[in-house]
This record gives sequence, structure tokens and C-alpha cells, in this order.
Amino acid sequence: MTNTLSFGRAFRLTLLSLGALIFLAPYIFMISTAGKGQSEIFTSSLSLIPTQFFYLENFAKAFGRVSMGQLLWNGVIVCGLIFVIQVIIAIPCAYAMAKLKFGAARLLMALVMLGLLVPIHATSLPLYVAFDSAALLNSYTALVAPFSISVFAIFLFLQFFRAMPDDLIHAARLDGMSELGIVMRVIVPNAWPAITAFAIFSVVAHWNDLYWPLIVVSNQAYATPPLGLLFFRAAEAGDDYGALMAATLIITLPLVAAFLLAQKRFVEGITMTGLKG
Amino acid sequence: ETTLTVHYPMPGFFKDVMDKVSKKFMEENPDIKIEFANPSPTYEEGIQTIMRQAGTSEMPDLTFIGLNRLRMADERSIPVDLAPFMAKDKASMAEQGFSDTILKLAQVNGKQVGLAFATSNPIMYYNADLVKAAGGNPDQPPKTWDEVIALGAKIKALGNGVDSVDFRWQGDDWMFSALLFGAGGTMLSEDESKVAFNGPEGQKAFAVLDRLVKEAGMPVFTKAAGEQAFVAGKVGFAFQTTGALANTIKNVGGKFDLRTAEIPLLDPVNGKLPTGGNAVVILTKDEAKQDAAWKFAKFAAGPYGASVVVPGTGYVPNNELAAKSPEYLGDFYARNPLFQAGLKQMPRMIPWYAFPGSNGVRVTQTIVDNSSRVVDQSAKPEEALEDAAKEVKRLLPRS
Amino acid sequence: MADMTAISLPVEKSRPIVNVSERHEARVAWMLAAPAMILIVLFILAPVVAVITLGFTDFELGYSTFKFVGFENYAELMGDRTFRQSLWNTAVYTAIVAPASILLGLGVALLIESETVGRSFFRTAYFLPVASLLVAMATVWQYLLHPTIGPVNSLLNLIGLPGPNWLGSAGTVLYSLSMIGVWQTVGFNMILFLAGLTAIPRDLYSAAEIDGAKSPIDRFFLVTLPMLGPTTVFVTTISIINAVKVFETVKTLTEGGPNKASEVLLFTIYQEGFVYLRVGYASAMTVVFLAVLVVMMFAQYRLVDRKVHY
Amino acid sequence: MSALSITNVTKSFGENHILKGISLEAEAGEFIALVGPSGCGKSTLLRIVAGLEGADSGEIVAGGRDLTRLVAAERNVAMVFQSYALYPHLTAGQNIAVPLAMRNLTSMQRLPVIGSLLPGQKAIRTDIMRQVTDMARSLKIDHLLDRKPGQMSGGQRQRVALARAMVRQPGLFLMDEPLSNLDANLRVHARGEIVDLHRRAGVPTLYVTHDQAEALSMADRVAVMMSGNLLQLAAPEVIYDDPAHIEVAKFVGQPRINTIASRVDADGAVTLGTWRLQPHDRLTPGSDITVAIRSEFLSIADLGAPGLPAHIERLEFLGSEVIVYTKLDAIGESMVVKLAPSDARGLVAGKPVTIVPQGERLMVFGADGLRLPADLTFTTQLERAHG
Amino acid sequence: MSALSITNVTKSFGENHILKGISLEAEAGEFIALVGPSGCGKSTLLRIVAGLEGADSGEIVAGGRDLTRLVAAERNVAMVFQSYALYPHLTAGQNIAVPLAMRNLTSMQRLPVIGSLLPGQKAIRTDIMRQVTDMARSLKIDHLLDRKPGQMSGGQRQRVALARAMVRQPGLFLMDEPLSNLDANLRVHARGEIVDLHRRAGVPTLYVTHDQAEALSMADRVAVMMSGNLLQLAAPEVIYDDPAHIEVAKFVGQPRINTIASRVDADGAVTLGTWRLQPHDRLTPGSDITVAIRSEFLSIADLGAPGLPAHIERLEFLGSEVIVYTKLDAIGESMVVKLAPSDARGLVAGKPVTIVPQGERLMVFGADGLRLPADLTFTTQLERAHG
Ligand SMILES: Nc1ncnc2c1ncn2[C@@H]1O[C@H](COP(=O)(O)OP(=O)(O)OP(=O)(O)O)[C@@H](O)[C@H]1O
Ligand SMILES: Nc1ncnc2c1ncn2[C@@H]1O[C@H](COP(=O)(O)OP(=O)(O)OP(=O)(O)O)[C@@H](O)[C@H]1O
Ligand SMILES: [Mg+2]
Ligand SMILES: [Mg+2]
Repeated sequence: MTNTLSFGRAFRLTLLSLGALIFLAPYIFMISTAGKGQSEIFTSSLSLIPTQFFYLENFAKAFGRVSMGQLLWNGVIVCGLIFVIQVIIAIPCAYAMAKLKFGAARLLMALVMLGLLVPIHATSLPLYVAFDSAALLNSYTALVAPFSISVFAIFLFLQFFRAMPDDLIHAARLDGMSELGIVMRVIVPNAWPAITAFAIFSVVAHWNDLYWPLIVVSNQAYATPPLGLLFFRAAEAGDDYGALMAATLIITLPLVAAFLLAQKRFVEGITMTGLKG
Repeated sequence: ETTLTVHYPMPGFFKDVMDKVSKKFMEENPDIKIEFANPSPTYEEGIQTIMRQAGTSEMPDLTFIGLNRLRMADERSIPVDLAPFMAKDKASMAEQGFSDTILKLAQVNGKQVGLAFATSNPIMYYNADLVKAAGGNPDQPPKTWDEVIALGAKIKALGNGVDSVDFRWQGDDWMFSALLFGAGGTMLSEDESKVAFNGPEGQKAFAVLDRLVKEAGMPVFTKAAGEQAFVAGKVGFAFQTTGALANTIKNVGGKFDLRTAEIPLLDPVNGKLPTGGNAVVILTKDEAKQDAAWKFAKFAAGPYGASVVVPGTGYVPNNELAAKSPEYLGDFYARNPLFQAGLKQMPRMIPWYAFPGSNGVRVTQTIVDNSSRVVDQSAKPEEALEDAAKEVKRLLPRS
Repeated sequence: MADMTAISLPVEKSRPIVNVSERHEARVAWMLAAPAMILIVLFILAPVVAVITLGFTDFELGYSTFKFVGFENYAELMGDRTFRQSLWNTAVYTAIVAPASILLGLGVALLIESETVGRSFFRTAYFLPVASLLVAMATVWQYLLHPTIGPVNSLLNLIGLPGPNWLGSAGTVLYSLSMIGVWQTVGFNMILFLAGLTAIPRDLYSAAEIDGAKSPIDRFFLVTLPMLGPTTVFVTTISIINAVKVFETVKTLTEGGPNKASEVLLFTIYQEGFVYLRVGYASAMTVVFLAVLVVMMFAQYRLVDRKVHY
Repeated sequence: MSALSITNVTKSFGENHILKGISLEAEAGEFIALVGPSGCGKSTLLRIVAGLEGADSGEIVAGGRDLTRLVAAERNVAMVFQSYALYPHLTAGQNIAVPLAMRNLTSMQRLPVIGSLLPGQKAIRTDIMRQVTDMARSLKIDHLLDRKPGQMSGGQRQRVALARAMVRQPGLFLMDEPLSNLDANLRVHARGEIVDLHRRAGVPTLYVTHDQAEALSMADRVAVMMSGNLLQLAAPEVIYDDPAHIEVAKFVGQPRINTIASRVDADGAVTLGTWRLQPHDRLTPGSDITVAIRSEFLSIADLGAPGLPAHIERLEFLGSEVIVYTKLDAIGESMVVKLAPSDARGLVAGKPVTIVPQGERLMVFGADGLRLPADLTFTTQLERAHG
Repeated sequence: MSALSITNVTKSFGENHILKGISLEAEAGEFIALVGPSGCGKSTLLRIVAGLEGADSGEIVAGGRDLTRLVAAERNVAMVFQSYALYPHLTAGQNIAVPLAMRNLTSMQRLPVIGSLLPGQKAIRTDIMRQVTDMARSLKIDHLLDRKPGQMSGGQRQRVALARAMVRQPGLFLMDEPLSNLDANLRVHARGEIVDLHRRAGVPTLYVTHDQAEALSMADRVAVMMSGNLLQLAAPEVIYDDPAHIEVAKFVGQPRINTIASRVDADGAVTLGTWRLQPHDRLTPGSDITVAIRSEFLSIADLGAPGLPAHIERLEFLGSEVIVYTKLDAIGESMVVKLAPSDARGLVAGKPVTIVPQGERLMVFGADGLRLPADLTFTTQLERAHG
């Protein structure tokens, strides 16, 4: 209640700060590396601040070596499409599973579980063959379609929707809403925290995904940001670390910005105060 | 006008090279346009991509395949046989420096499946400062493994977190081959029916590895860790590909006096060294395109290509003309003594052996795993070698 | 008596109301779920069926033909030491990463929520690992955990502890990877918990305070934890699944080494299928992997789920 | 044909049989109050009628339509939930507007942004806003239209819930304790609004309440439910003055009706302590009966007056009346007497008095709880029992 | 020193000043009923006293401890929430046991699994269970102890919430409409239980209710709040018979008190339609006043009798009484009369009658709403106004 620095609070802050430091350590190193000349990166003594600032050079390399703009734009398109479709598909399904009685719910649950477990690595081959025979490789469709269904989203929303009071849905039915109307007007506005959390996960996952784009994209016009990173890596011979880190920062930055924008949403309490009991 | 789609791996490494080569090629051949497909991060993923795309419309016209994967590609009839093109071009081939030794690197069972594009061999990098500090003479680098081990032990004794040796045994069997071939051994018997690497040569090879750990105190590094420690100036000797040279030079900067030397051979007379790198391979079955593709392949693997690859990477020239002619690399080696070690070893280069059969690749992993048992001292070298041999025997095609 | 029931005419029972509304409900539910179901079938089930089919073949990448070999792949799997090893490693990895990341995720979420200053900063700090690009992070971790020049070991040396060879030694590599796994997933779980916390009615905390739950710990056990039940089940399920599916870190950091000490299931499958190109065999592995997990997860889910919903 | 007919509805939750066959008919425009002890199944019945819960068996027909086959959204009923069930993310005004928007706007027009660009919706929206404001004003919540439920008091939320139901023109009104959180004045006021609306709309209304004043004053008929059965469905006066069942008599009326268990004497008379009552008609001798009389039909006289001697136990002041708790000296039974404060002057706890019942107001119920015929009422008032 | 003293508490939500300085003192064991219109801030005041909401200013002292700086858990108050606030994941029994477990078990013993292995907790748990069962029995929910809130009816939930508060021995009881969802009998019964408990515990109690019968019958003193102020705090009889403010008079009593706005004549008398009232004492001539009289102090006589001529507008039957709504012929003001059903016989809507007020029951309030001195009551009853 009070804002004084009690012992407990000091302890809490220390704990949080220490943890944050540990979690950020790799990033600190990354930012420091992005500003170092190549020979300065691996030394026997640890110094975070570059002796000579190479930020300009490294970022210039990052922008010069690949068409960063194009990559980022592709990333935005692909992630945007994926997210929107996932949500549109998953929310009604999760609602049906959470709040409606129907025979296939259990089967669906099994399918969702299966979907959660199946790694894309295992199914990429059949999917690739299918996309190839449909002549859809090298297109946004190929990048987006396999992720149009997110069982993770279904599973996540399912948990949240269940917690919503039945009376709310009943009231909506009596007010004349169709089930789809209920989803849009009652469920979604009250599930913002879950939807935002999912948005973050979805965008992050697909923004950073390297595996699938590598498989379906051979035309560089459709390359997504991580594909751009490849141009700074040379597994066999050692990477160009400074430029790699600079490029990574450029690619990660939009995510951080998006996260900062989104985070208010998923901690904004939607208390079920319309209800009693 | 013909458009060729070219796929290549490791863009971080090859992008500049490819851009340069293709630019020059297009200047010389205005009727051929080169387009690059999305590159693959590693050789491994490169070949996966090609195999997936084989037969589909996505398949590029040319690609660059790791030398040790040519056999596998050929077993799947992916590369186009280059013999007919070479026959047509016989005269100019020799003239352009495609010697038999070089051509052999990209042959599988006598079939020319590609042209070696960038080739490397294993060399010894060393930190002259540490060598000096340990009482060695940097100008007289060790010539035998015994010397390496002795000097390594002294370097290790310097303390302060300094390590003696980083031997790049991880990832594949290339560096094991370096020891084995260097001792004059072979992986399999002549007819490829029996395991041969567990012979005396192999035993010597594993013994070296064992002694590096036992006597010189070589730590268990991951690939990246070894590289990072070396460029940080914390390792005396590093044994790995010449391909890493350019980058190592950049990473070391002025931190210490970096030198290179030929890798010691267990059999200095008959010892051979495996060739790393890749070969350009024609994939397109479209005859119209094939001619253009051949032109490009020849150009890339030719002297001009080599003259671009070598300085940018550290690879050794895959083309004799390039190495000698002043028009190409000329005085490059004089100016860049660090690059000479690889060049000097060129006569010893033999193909990186690829195992037959569907388990060919897995055999490599078996050898790596058993090498690691020696390095982390969880098994005696003889034991590990025998295990490796047994396992590999099991994995070879039963004939 | 028996006779009487036999001859008595069926009494017309008044129609149950249930069926109608339930049938309608079911119909609507089907409609709402249909797009998802179709897509699941298309992009998950069908490929899985393909994988299962491939598991009975000797298909190898690059060859255009294959033949059916029955259960040969499965027979081979029985004796595959690598598979067993990676099964064990995966289990160990999961046993470390799942609980640790759940507990830490929950702890961090609670700490951040109860704090008034710097919330945005802390949330972002703990979230960043989730957004990290592993290809780049791998390099960083290699360096941080470097046995000799790495900052982690330097710090350990400062306080007089010997620094282990984190990624290099067979004894520690799995734990190091687990640590990185935890680092990556705590933020993920934190977000889920933060979202879950919003759904708890404030009134319950009021009631708890009135009921004499003096310490935050009391309130946590009385209100937060039970009310987070569904979220926790979700997070647990997802954490386990994600831990079992560990792949990228192994691939980029250790390649399963040294000597298979960090060989995990998905890596083994990948290795078999894409590096050794034995897709048929890899498919059989995948099938076993899936079968075990689906049964396990579904059982767990049904069991726990019933408990947490009220 | 009745406007609403509920036939033989049953419902169980697991082992608990909540509704054991409820049947009920309502005329067009009839207002039926549903009363009964807490947990007797009133809300459940309402929810079944609304189609929110499936009955185990039974039928519901309204306005000639068999609702049984319709889902909730199609039944066109308006309902006030006991738990309010307001949409937490909408303001009070938006909450009230929902049913109107649902009916009057097309689904295109309802879309968030695009919707507001479509032609024709402007006028409709204005009209909706007008109706919402009117309704809010009549329930005195017009100053709260911009608040979300979380920012309102309990009674305010309840009124929003009520407004949301009342703003529509449904085929059926269902109200589950819509006024329980309102203060007396507001309650009276809201009552008036509901009755008005009901009269204008002319649709059957089922109204659950715990407030007897509400049930008796608003309803055309009152339905008394108890442990899963409908005990009596009749006009308020009948329920109060002429209950068909002892439970109904006990349930309705404050303070609770006074009851004395007794047995019919051999001669058909009934002995109450020191007094014998002689009924008009004969009662079956030896049968168990219960005699009941409401507290307002008792009066208190000084000790010695003809009547039942008793002691005052305590007094309760209720503003316009005083409740006197007494105990009969002879049989130790409690008797509660309701008096005007003026009549209660001078009464104090412990004082011995005489209780004087109005004989024609005595009711007799049989062992099965059912009322014995009305002509049984006693004419021979309070004869002193002989011996 | 008083057991609870609330001093000058203020609270605003944004622009809305909800509490404008509430001060209130309660003796040890005093039962104070808090009444007031919906939304006047009763719940808010309770939440502030409980420490669940911070006041903008003001002090709260209970049992000699300054609560203002303590968090809710340390204030040792028991509260029944208007919204129940039951733990949805716990059964009714577990819900009720929570406060006992919190107090009697150590935090180790409360741990889920380990706790049940620790020594000594067994006996405590048994004791808790006994207390829970006793309390549940007294509120008639003992058969529900194993149900979760989601499986209970509204009234049942409310009783669980009540039981949870009553099972403790706090320093202060706060109850926010704890009986609003109960039927009359249960409510009377629960009322009795609360009063009993209160008497045993002997701690101050603040009790919010909308039910005037509850407020008047249970409370030692009644506090009437209105628009953020405490208008009157006094014994029930005083509140009812002797309200200090016109709003209090209007708020308490059902039906609402009859009021007629008027102005004092030059001679200090008051003209009500065709009648002139002569007060004992002088009123300031020309000042605006309101004359008020409760409906039970009016009676209806036949047309022509001395009194105010009026027409009957409608009748409302309430079981033990009948409410007659009339309109005065002379000034068009409404007058509501409460009669016993027997006195109302023969009355029908539209009938012209005479209304006879009991003069000594008339109250006069000034323009500021405050009661004018009691000795102002009229002795000269209803003189026909001249001219
Ligand atoms: N969070 C809030 N934000 C803004 N206004 C609020 C908030 N909470 C309550 N109010 C307002 O404060 C006033 C007092 O609310 P409170 O709940 O104390 O009323 P109350 O007297 O308990 O009413 P009721 O009898 O209806 O329960 C109400 O007008 C309400 O609208
Ligand atoms: N989901 C459920 N599972 C089991 N029992 C239930 C469930 N819902 C309600 N009940 C029980 O059914 C009975 C009837 O509940 P209902 O809500 O209809 O009562 P009510 O008459 O509305 O009571 P109140 O006046 O207290 O609101 C109650 O005894 C309740 O405990
Ligand atoms: Mg109910
Ligand atoms: Mg309130």
C-alpha cells in the first residue's frame, strides 16, 4: 500500500534486478559486441565497452549486405497474416470447446494435443511435397499457410474461456447474440490478456523462425529476417560477429518495441465485476 | 538469353565471392544471367535443400556441394556427369589449369560429378607470442607431433588460463582423416569392403589425439569455443582448415603474432591430407541450360574464381593456373605469408573420403563420437578405435 | 412381474428438452470448430499420416522410389543405442527445464506484479530471451560459457570456484543446455502467468485479507495458486511439450556432442532424417516419439484438468 | 390458450432432484411471482424456461410456439439474472443497448468501424440511445451510463441489469430477484416501473422474489415452490388468506404464521391448552392436525380476559408496528402477535397477558399438510376446556 | 472510549465525491445498521473500515488501535461482501474454514501436503471442522458443505459468505447486505443468528441493509447515509418517530412518509388545502416548510367527516395490511394511508373519502430539510381554513 522501501520490498527489488541482469547478460554482451571491431571481440579480458566504436561500421554492414528493409517488410507481412488468421481460426474453435457441448470436443482435444506435440521438423517433408505439387513454393502462402492453424492458440484460449462465467454467455444469448456474435462481442473483449499474450508468442515465433522459410523460400524476394542473418554466418570459418550482432539487434528491435506496446494489454485486469457470487 | 539459378551454402562466407564471380562472368557472357537462390546456412543444409528440390521446379541449375557429400549426391543421381562437356573442352581445360589431381577431388568412382571450387586442407595455426613465452622459436614451428606435444605442454605450463592445443576433431571426420591420411592410412580397404582405419596408422592417429590431451593438456573444446579461445590468444596451437584463415586473421587483429605452418604428418614421406571445400555441380537436366551452366561452372572453378576465393577465405587455389599465374594470384602469396602453409601442402591433397552406402554419413558421426571419447579421456584410444571400427563395420553395406 | 413389464405398452414420456438445445449447440460448435478442424487435418493430421506411412518404408531423401519394409524400422529402433540415449537425455532435460521454468516464470510474474516501479523494464528484461534469435544467441552463449575466456567462469574464478567446461564436457553439457533452456522459457511462462493473474477477481484478495491471510504467501496459496490452476495446467503442459521438443539449442550449440551426451530426441530424428537422409527410419522414430507423448499428455491433461476447474 | 405453459418440467443435478415436475400456465399479460425458500429451484426453473439449461423432461410453450425446440437466442425472452451478468467490458449504457442493437441493427451495421459508416444506422443508433436513456432515467441510473460495471455499487449494477432486460420487447419476461439490492424507496419505485412496463408490454412475466411485499403487491398470481414442487398457484389474497398447504401458510406472511400441532378429540373438538375449540363441521376424531393463525389476528388483553394466558418474551419494534413474542402458559408454544405501536404501549418482556385470537381466522391443516375444508372454521370461540 | 470510531472519512472516485466526511462512534457490542439509498457509499465506507480501500482522509480507531495504518489482514475484522466473494475452488465447508485455518494453524501447518503431516494440526483441524459444521447448521447449509459455490443457489452462496464471517471472533463485524437473497423466513432466522452471535461476541458491528425491518429490529442505532453524508445516527425508534431530517423521514418507513410542501402564514399557522393547522409555538411567518405524516397515522373516514377530502386512487394488498393511495381534493397532493385489511373493506378506487390525520403525529421540516423543534407539533387539529 505504502510506497516506502520496506525490507521485503528491497529484497524483492534486489531479486528482480539480479534476475534481470542474468537474463539480460547475453544481450548486454550482444550490444557490446555490435560495437566492436572484429579483433576486439574475443579477448582474454572481459570489457563491455568497445575501445573503438565500430557501431557505425557494423550497422552499415548489416544494412549493406542484405536488403534489410525488404526482409523486415516480409517479416511484418508474414507475421501479421499468420497472427490474424490464427486468431480468427482458433478463437471460435476454442470457444466451442470451452463453452459448448459437442461430441467432437474430446476428439478435438486429442487433435490439439497431437498438434502441440508434432514438431514442424517431422512434418516439413510431406508439407514441402504438398506445397510443391500445388506450385505454392516461394510465396507468402507457403510461408503462412502451415501456421494458419495454431493448436497452441486453441489450447491457450480454451483455458481462458473456461474461466469466463457462464452467466455472461447466457445473458448474451438472451440478448439475441448468435454464438459467433458472442465470440466477437463478449469473449474477445474479455480475453484481451490472453490474445495479447498469444500475439506476442505468435509474432515472436514466426518472426524468428528460420526453419520453415529456409525450406519453402528459395527466392530471396520472400526471405524473412532470420534468413538475412545467414549472410553474417559462416559456420565453418567463424562468423563476422560484430555485423552478426548488429543485424540481430536490428531484427530483434521491432519485437521489443511490439512487446513494450503490447505488455500493458495483458496485465490490464479484466475483473469479472459484472457478476455477483 | 539464359538465366541460371545458382544455389550455394554458407553465405556469410561465400556471398562476396559469389557476387564477384558472377558479376565478372556476366560481363564476359552477356547472354547468360546469373540469379542466386536463397543460400543455405551450412553444407549440410545445402545438400538437404537440393535433395528436397531435386526433380521439382524449385531445383536450381547449379549448386555447390561439400566434397564429402558428392558421393551421396551421385548415388542419388543428382549431379550431371561432366565428362561429355570436358571431352568437348579438352584443350581449354588443361590450359585453364584443371589438372588431374584437382579434377580427381570432385570425382566419384571415376565419374566427374563436379569441379572443385573452393578447396582447403588442414594446417597448423599458432600463437607466436605464446610459443616464444614457452621457450620455443616461432620461426621454427614444430614439424612433428612430438614437438607439438612437447611445446604444447610448455605452453600449458605458462598458466594464466592458457591452453596448449585446439585440435578441431568435432563435427566431422575431416581432422581425423588428416591424422590418418597423414600417417599414410586409409579409411577402408581398396575394394571398400573392409574397415582399414583401425590399422596401425589409425592407432597412431588416435594415439596422437590421446597424447595431446594427456601430455599437452588439450582441453575439451567445442568448435566455437576452441576458435574463440585461440583468437583471444589463449591457445598455443590450433589445427584446422585453411578456410578459417581469413576470418582468423580478422579476429586476431593485432592481439598477438599469428603464424601458420604445415600440419605435422605422422608419415612425412607418404602422408596425405584430406581436401575440404566444395565443388560446383550442375543440376539442370535442361540441355539448353546445361551449356551455360557448364560455362559458369568452368568459370567459377577456373583461375578467376580461385583468385577471388583464396584471398577472401583462406582456401587454397583449386586451380594450378591461378596459383602460378601472375595474372591471378601472382604475388599474393609473397605478400601474405600466412596463406602459404596451405599452398605448400597442395601436393598432398587427396579427396576427402566418403563412405559408401546409405549409412555413409552416419559413419562420420561414429568416428567423431569415438574421437570425443578419447579427448574427454572416457576411453582408451585403442578401445575407442576398436569400437569405432566395429560400429562402422556394421554400418557398411553388406556385400 | 416380468410378464407385466413385457406386455405393458411403452409409456409416452414427455420429450426431453435437452436434446434440442444440445443438438443445436452441437451444430453451432461444429460450425465454429470446422475451420480449425479442417486446417488441423490439412496441416497436422495429414502430414502425420504421411509420416506414419513413411515409417514403414525405407525411403531416403534424394531417391524418388522407396519400398515398404513393414516393421523393419521399428525393429531396428528397438536396438538403437542412440535413440535410447537421446530418450534418456530428453527426459533429463525435460525434468530440469519444465519445473524450473514454470516455478521461475511464476515467481517472476508474481514479483513483478507486486512491484510498483520498473514493471515494464522487468517484464521486458525477462521476456527478451523469448524473442532472441538463437542463431545469434548461440554464439553469445558459446562465449559466455567458454571454459577459459568465458565471463561466467571468470566470475566463478573470482569467488574461488573452478569453472566447469559447460558445453564441452559430457558431464555438464546437458545441464548447461538445460540452463539455457530455462533462460529461454522463463519469460514465456511469465507472460502466460501474467495474463492468468488478470483473470483473478480482486474481490477474492479482499476476502483473503479479511480472512486473515496476512502474508503474501498465505494469499498466494489461498487465492493465487488455485485461481491460476487452469493457467498452471496450461503452462505445465506447454512447458513439458516444449522441453521435449528441444532442438535448436542442441543443433546450434553442441550438435548432440560430445559423444552423444547432449543427443536429444528431436535432434536424433533430424539427424537421421536430414543428415543421414534416412527418412523412413526417422519417421518411425517420430511415430514412437509422438505415440508416447500423445498418450502421456492426454492422460495427464484429463487427469489434472478435472481438478482445476470449478 | 394460455400465453405460457410449462408442463411437467423435471430437473436433477446428479442425485439431487431439484424440480420434480413443475407445471404452470400463465395468461397473456399475467404477472406471476415465483416464491419459495432459498435453493428450492426458482432460478433453475427460470433458466430452463429461458433455454439456458436443459430440463430432464417436460415442455414449454409460449405464445403458441413450442419453445422446447428453440434455443435461448430464439426464444425471445428477456431475463434479469440473479448474478446480474453484466458485460464487464461495456459501460452501463452499452450494456443496456446490447439487446436493442442486436435486434435493430444488421450484423453489418454492428461491426465496429465499418458499421458506423453504413447508411441508415445513424438514425437507428440515435433511436437506441434515446431508448436507453429513457430506460436509465426511469430507473434512476442515467448519471451512470458511462461507467463500467466495476465502478458501480451493487444496487446500481442490479438496476443496469434490470434496464437491459426491460428495454426490449420480448415475448416473455423472466426476472430473478431483480430488486434485492435496492433500498425500499427505490424498490417501490422500480416495482412501479416494472408493473407499468409489464402492463404496456402485455407479455407474461415470471418474477422470482424473496420480498413478500413484492410478490403480493405486484403479482396477478403467486406461485409457491417448495422442495421441487409447486405447492400453490393463486391470487395473492388467496395465498395469504386461504393457503392450501401448511407450508404455504408458513412461508408467506411476516412474522411467520403461528402454528400449534394438535389432535382432534373424540368428539371432534380441538383442545388448545386450556381452551377447547368447536369446529362447524366434524373433524375425524383422533387425527393429527395443525391449527394456524396469523399474528395480526391475535390481540393482547390484560391477564384475566377471556383468551389464552401467556407471558411476553420480547418485543421487536418495526416502525409502524411492534412484534410481540409470547409463550403460551398452558402448552409452552410460542405465539407471535403483531400490534400497532399504540396498542403495544405498556407491554414489557416478562409480563403475563392474555392472547385473544379471532376465531374465524383460525385455519386447520391435516397431517399431510393440506388445508382442511374452509367451512371447518370455528364458530365456537375459545371455550374454556372443561377439566 | 468508544470501541470503534470513524473520524471524518472522505473518499472520491475521480470527480465523484462519494464520502464527504463521515464520522461515527460505536460502543463495544453496539450494533449499527447503515442504511441509505443505493450508491450512497455504504459499501465503500465498509471497505474503507476493513482496509480494503484507502480513504482520502480520515481516521479509523477500533479497540484503542489506530487501524488507519494497518493493512486489512491485520485489522481483525470479519466482513460479508455484497458480492459474496467466495473462493470458487473451495467447497462451502472449506470456504467457511478459511478464516479459522488462517488464525489457528501456523503457516507450515497450512501447507497443502506437508502441512497435514505436521504434529498437532490434527486436533486443530478437527476443532475447525466442528466449528464449521456448527455454524453451517445454524444457517441451514450443513447439507451443502461439500458443494462448490458454482453448484449453489444465490441464497445458499450468501449464507456461506455469512457463515464465513460469523465463524470467526473478530474485533469488528462488517456486513454488507448479508441477507438480501434470502426468503423471509430464512431471513428472520438468520437475523436471529446474527443478533445472537453479536451479543455473544460483544464487538461492534456495522451492518448495511436495504431492509428496513432488519435495520429497525436488529440495530441498537441506525445510521442513515445520503449523498456522502451521515444524516442521522440514532436509535431505531428515534429514526422512525423522530427523524432529524426530511430525507431520513422519507427514507425510512414503508410506504414512504406523506409530505406536503407549504408555507407558514403570516399568523404562524399552516394552511393545508382547506384546513388550517395551528402550531403550539410560532413558526417564522413566510418560511417554506414541509409537513409530513406517516401513512399509519392517517385513517379513512366517510366523506363529510372532519378531515381532508380526498379520492382513492388505488389499493395495494400486502397480506396483513392494505395500502390506500389517495389524492387530496384541495391541493392535488398524494396521500398514502396504511390500513388493516378489515378497515379497508368497502374501499374501492375512485371513491371519495375523508382522510383523518392524527395531529400530534405531524412533523414539520424547514427549508434546509432539518426538523423544526418537536414542541412545534400541532395541538389544534385540523381546523377548517376560513375563507
Ligand atoms: N471503482 C469505482 N470507480 C468509480 N466510481 C465508483 C467505484 N466504485 C464505486 N463507485 C461509485 O461510488 C458510489 C458508492 O458506491 P458503493 O458501492 O459504496 O454504494 P452502496 O452504498 O454500497 O450502494 P448499494 O446499496 O447499491 O450497494 C456509487 O455511486 C458508485 O457508482
Ligand atoms: N450446478 C449445480 N450442481 C449441483 N447442484 C446445483 C447446481 N446448481 C444449483 N444446484 C442446486 O439446485 C438447487 C436449486 O438452485 P436454484 O439456484 O434454482 O435455487 P433458487 O431457488 O434460485 O435459490 P435462491 O433463492 O437461493 O437463489 C439448489 O439447492 C442448488 O444447491
Ligand atoms: Mg436463485
Ligand atoms: Mg453496496
